[in-house]
Amino acid sequence: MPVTLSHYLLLAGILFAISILGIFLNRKNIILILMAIELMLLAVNINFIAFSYYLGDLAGQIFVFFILTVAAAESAIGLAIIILIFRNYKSINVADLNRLKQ
Amino acid sequence: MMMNFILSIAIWTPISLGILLLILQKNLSENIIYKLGNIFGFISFLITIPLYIFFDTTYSGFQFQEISPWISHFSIQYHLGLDGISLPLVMLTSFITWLVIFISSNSISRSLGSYIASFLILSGLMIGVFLALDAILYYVFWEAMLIPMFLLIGVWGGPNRVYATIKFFLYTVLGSLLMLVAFIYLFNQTGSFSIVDFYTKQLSLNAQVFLFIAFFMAFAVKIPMWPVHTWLPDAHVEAPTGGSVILAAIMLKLGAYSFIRFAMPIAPDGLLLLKPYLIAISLIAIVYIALVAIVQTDMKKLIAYSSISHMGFVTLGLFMLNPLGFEGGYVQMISHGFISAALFFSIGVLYDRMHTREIKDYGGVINSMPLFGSFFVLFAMANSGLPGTSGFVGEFLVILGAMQENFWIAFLAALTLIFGATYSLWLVKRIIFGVAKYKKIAGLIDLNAKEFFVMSALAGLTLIIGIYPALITDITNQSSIVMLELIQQSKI
Amino acid sequence: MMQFSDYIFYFFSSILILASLKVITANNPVYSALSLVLAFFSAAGIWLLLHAEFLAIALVLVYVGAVMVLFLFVVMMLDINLESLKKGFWSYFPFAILIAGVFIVEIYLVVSDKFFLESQIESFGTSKSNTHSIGNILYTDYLLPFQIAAVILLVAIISAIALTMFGHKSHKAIDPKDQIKVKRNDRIRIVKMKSEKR
Amino acid sequence: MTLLSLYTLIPMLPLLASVITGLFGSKLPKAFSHVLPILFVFGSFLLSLYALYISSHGYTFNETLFRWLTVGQYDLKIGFLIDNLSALMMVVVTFVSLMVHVYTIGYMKDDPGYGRFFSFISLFTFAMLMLVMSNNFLQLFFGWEAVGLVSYLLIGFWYQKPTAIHANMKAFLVNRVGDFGFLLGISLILFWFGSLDYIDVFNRLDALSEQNVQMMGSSFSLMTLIAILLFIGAMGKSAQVPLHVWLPDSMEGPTPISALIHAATMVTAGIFLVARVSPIVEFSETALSFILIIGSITALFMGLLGIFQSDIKRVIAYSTLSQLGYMTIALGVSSYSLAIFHLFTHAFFKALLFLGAGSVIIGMHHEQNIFSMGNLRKYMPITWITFLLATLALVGMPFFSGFYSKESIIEAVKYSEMMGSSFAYFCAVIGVFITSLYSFRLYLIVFHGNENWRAPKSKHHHGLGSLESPHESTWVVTLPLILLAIPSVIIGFFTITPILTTDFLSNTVWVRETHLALALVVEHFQGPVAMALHGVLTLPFWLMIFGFVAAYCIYYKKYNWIKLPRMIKKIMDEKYGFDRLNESIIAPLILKLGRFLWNFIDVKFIDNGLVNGVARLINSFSLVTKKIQTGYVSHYAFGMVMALIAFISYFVIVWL
Repeated sequence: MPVTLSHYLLLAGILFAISILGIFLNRKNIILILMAIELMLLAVNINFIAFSYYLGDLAGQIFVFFILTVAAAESAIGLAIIILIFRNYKSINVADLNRLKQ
Repeated sequence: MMMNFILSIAIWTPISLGILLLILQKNLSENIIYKLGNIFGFISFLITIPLYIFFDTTYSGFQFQEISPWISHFSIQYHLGLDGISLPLVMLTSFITWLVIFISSNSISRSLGSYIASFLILSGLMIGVFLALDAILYYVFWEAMLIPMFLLIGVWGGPNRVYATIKFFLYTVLGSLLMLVAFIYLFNQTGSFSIVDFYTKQLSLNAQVFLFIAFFMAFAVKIPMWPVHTWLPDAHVEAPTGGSVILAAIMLKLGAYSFIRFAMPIAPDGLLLLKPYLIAISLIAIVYIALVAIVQTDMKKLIAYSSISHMGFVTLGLFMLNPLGFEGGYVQMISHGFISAALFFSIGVLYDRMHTREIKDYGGVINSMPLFGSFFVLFAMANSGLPGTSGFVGEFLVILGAMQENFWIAFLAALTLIFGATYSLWLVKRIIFGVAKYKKIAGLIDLNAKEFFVMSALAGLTLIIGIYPALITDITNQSSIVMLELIQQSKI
Repeated sequence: MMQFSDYIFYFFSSILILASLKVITANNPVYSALSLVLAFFSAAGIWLLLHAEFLAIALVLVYVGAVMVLFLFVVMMLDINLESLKKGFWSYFPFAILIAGVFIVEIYLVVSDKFFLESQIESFGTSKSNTHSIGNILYTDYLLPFQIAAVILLVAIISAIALTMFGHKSHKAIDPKDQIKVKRNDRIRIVKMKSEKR
Repeated sequence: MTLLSLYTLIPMLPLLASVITGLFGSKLPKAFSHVLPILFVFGSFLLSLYALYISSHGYTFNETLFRWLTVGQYDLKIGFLIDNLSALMMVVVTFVSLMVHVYTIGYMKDDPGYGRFFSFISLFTFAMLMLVMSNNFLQLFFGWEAVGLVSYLLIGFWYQKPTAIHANMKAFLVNRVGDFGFLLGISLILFWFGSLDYIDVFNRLDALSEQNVQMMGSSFSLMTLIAILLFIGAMGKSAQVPLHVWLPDSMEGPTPISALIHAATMVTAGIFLVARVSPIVEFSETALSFILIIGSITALFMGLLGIFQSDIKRVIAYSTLSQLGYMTIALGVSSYSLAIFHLFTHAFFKALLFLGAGSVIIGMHHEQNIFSMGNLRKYMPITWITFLLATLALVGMPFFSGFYSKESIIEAVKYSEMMGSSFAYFCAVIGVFITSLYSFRLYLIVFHGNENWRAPKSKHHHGLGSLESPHESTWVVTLPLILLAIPSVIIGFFTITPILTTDFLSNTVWVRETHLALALVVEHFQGPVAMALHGVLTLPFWLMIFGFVAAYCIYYKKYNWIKLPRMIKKIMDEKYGFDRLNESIIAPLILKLGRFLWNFIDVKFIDNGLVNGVARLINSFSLVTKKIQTGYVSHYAFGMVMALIAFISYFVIVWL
């Protein structure tokens, strides 16, 4: 079957579904949640690039560029926070991070 | 030159003096603060006198107008104007505020300066509401007014003041938001926020009904009309004497005034459609609230309920849409301003001495306070609408107006003759007359000079208006005729 | 008719899906991170198919080279109790699978629409490279967002450093401010005692 | 000085006196408190005489004093209408008031509220004058309520007495019920006639006399409605059944005001009102019948109660009620001038009776129970004589003033063809017997018989000790008695001729040609002497004598041959149950209703239900939503995903 736009979109959808699945399954592991978020962003990026290609508009790629930037920043800060959390609680279990609630 | 800004002066003088007092109070002793506040209050009253002197009673439009652009993008203007309907209320405001400040030192011991300053600012804002001819300017004054009142009850109030203030605040804000919606709708229709433009705008019947209901929600709460009246007794009970006086004497009038200024002329056809319901609500207020007032055990609550009942007369008169009812409702507003102020002052006098408001804790006060007793009997009689006092004029005219509408409306309205007398006189009987019930009562000290002055000023005004009400009606006559014509024209 | 590039697409996509499945199911986060690297690599391959060369390279360099390595560092640096994290992994599994399945089916239903099947391609202007054309609009139309992105990155750097550095005493130097403010009484205390009897 | 300013002076003088005495009385010497009011009231008495002189020469004064207010097309004004009717009333009011002023010097001698009392009675004089001099309904209503106010203040004059402060509130409230009708009547008048001035209203009567109004689906004659509403006001002030309950209780006030307000002047305001609006009342047969029947009931049944009272003032109070009933009967048969005539004579002899009773009370040291008195004629000769004269006038002894007025009324009823007039005739005639019975009962018990105060007293008691004797009052008390006794005896003899034969009153009151009662009375009238001589032969005279004999036998000789059934005694003690109806049914009902509205609707429904209910609703809603906020990111993520799936599903289902 020749590859069309919908293939890319379906691929991105599957990737997105997998990362959602990942968040549910690994709901205690904050690092894995971060990774799953990276995967989600990747799925989105694939969508953008596919659209950009099929519609002949570079704006989609520009957007991916910015998303990459922000995602990099986000993971950097996220990891820093994880380190802090681990330093203070000796755990990265999401269930333990309920200080605000108490 | 001064004459061009006479209205601005009337608004901003008390506000700036109040702020000045707030700034100065840190370094001054209580006594000097009181004297200073008193002088400020008197100045604020004096500057409204030229309004009366230079007012042209033969001219029906707005006088001393001031217009300057404010937020030109939305064509919001700083637009003030005075007509016969606002003038007596402005005078009433500045006068009562002065009296309240004058007597403040009796009952307030904590941060007197801020207390007086609140009243000055409040008075300026209320005058602003009466003078504003631009909807947004009006709205700003209207909302800003809540703040000092909120503080007055919340800071200097009684033990349950937090509940009362929040109730007061929420009730009022709920209504006024709908009013803002109505203003914005009107802005979209007319492209201006000027009230004068609103008057001439043609609107569909549906729009008018919705506009009227929106205005009604805002103003009915303030008046307060049944069934949105329950904040008033609570607010009164918790408020300090001065707060109660201002609340009863002026703030309630703002609602009625706004009905005249906005709801009625802007949506006359909506008003006509809703008229039977409005009259029914007013009658409920008159009869039902009077019955409730009879069984109160707290003096202040009793007077508060009697206020609601009397305001029912105001609304009944206004919504009848005939000249007798309209003037009657208006005179009732002014008269109620004096009488309720006097009654709340009286309760304040008793409360300062006895620190209780329960009726059962009193009895035979006249034995030790004959002067006070005489005044109280006079005001109670005025409250029950005795001819020769101002309380009669309004009720009489409204009943006359009601008869033009329907016999049974007049019948129900006239029931107040009986019920009004019942609660007023029963109160007098239980508090004033009889043998001094407790030792403490026998040892009470009669009115001091300040209290005597305030009481006799109010008593004098009550009697003068009762004997010669043309003092007020001549001012309002032209404006009310024009207003009624405006209301009677269909705008569809 | 399938072309060669279609085969490449299917190849990379299957790797991508498998790798991402591995990411979420791996027992050890290190494996997860490594699988993520693999997923990114195959995604970059797919992007190349879509003529997004610059981004594909950037993804490999920035993500795989920097971010993922950072992940690996962190994962390996932290002494994580894997048992507790893995607890309850399977309890929601059927439900999660169901949801994912529903999601995928729905996405399929949506994207299999006729509209998406029309593979109309308009070239970006073949004369310039992809990098060139991106640079062209990035530095003209998107200059401001670009600068903002740069600032965001800067902020991220600073905040990452700030978060990990401060609030945590890692050195023994004395604050000069405290040194200056010190008083005699803080340092020395003169105690009066009665002389003891011998 | 114009006539207007002269007339303005008449009410203003007492007002001035009242204000000055009220404000400064406590700071000035005691003598000042009575000299000034007496002088001023005397001044207005003289001016009133002058007014009567002018109006009796046919000049009707009607001018506006000032404009009260202007509303729309209505101009409400204050002004004076001085015709024979009002001038006569003015003379009565100022004369009785003057007498009471003088009398008070003696009666209130030791009271701490001396100045206040004078201030009040002067104020009352002012209010009453405003009422009678008014030329419009507005001012009439002002005076009407103002006399009510002063009555309220004076009944409660001894504010430490619980019964007094109860009675004054009751008086005011019951009067308010009447005023309620009155005010509605006034507003109907303004609505239909467009003015409140008497003259304007009466001029427009013809056009509106056949007007009907729709009420509750049926139509009423406008005139009937207005007349009955106005009469309800009159019922309140003139204490007609069932609004009479306040008058006996009002005896808690000092005796001079009982004489002034509750016998001579204020209570007759209702009679005055109906006479004033006679042109309106005349147009409604229904209203006249209504008035007639109410009057008859009052005349007979209130008189009956007088027989069973033991308080000297209450006996006289019930007598007043009964006499007011006679006046109302006269109104009902359209003999307004006879009503005014009876009002006029009654004012003198009833004031005299009250003042005499007051003198007795002083003599007995504030003992009011007649069974503690007896044989007082020995000790208080002047009081005795004047009291006897007043009693004779009251019972209608020929040649005495009461005879002429009462006899004429009975005559008029006899000739009347009004619906209910036969009942009225029966009541009026029996009433004569009753009047005689209770009057002589009172007289005999108080002034003859045993000296009961000498009996040992069981409990703490004010009044005379058993060894003391009462003594005659001072001259300031007896002088008014004597001055009032003179008109009580002779005034009827001299005035009946002008009242009946000339148009002294008939140009102010208007009687329809079809109402013949008065005309027939006039036709049969042959001069006062002949009337008195003829009176001896009529049924009422013999009933009066019979009443005297009965009183003599029962209360003097103490022949106890009539045993009253227990039932009747109880009914009489309960005063037909009006008080019980008011105090244990109506008042508690209103209180209950008020409490219900307050507690259930205001507090429970609106406040707790709606206002706090909204608050509670928001609160409980947030409690529910709080549960959703677990704080676990995964739960939020789950929510997001579910929403996402829901949206996509929607899209898939709807658009595809």
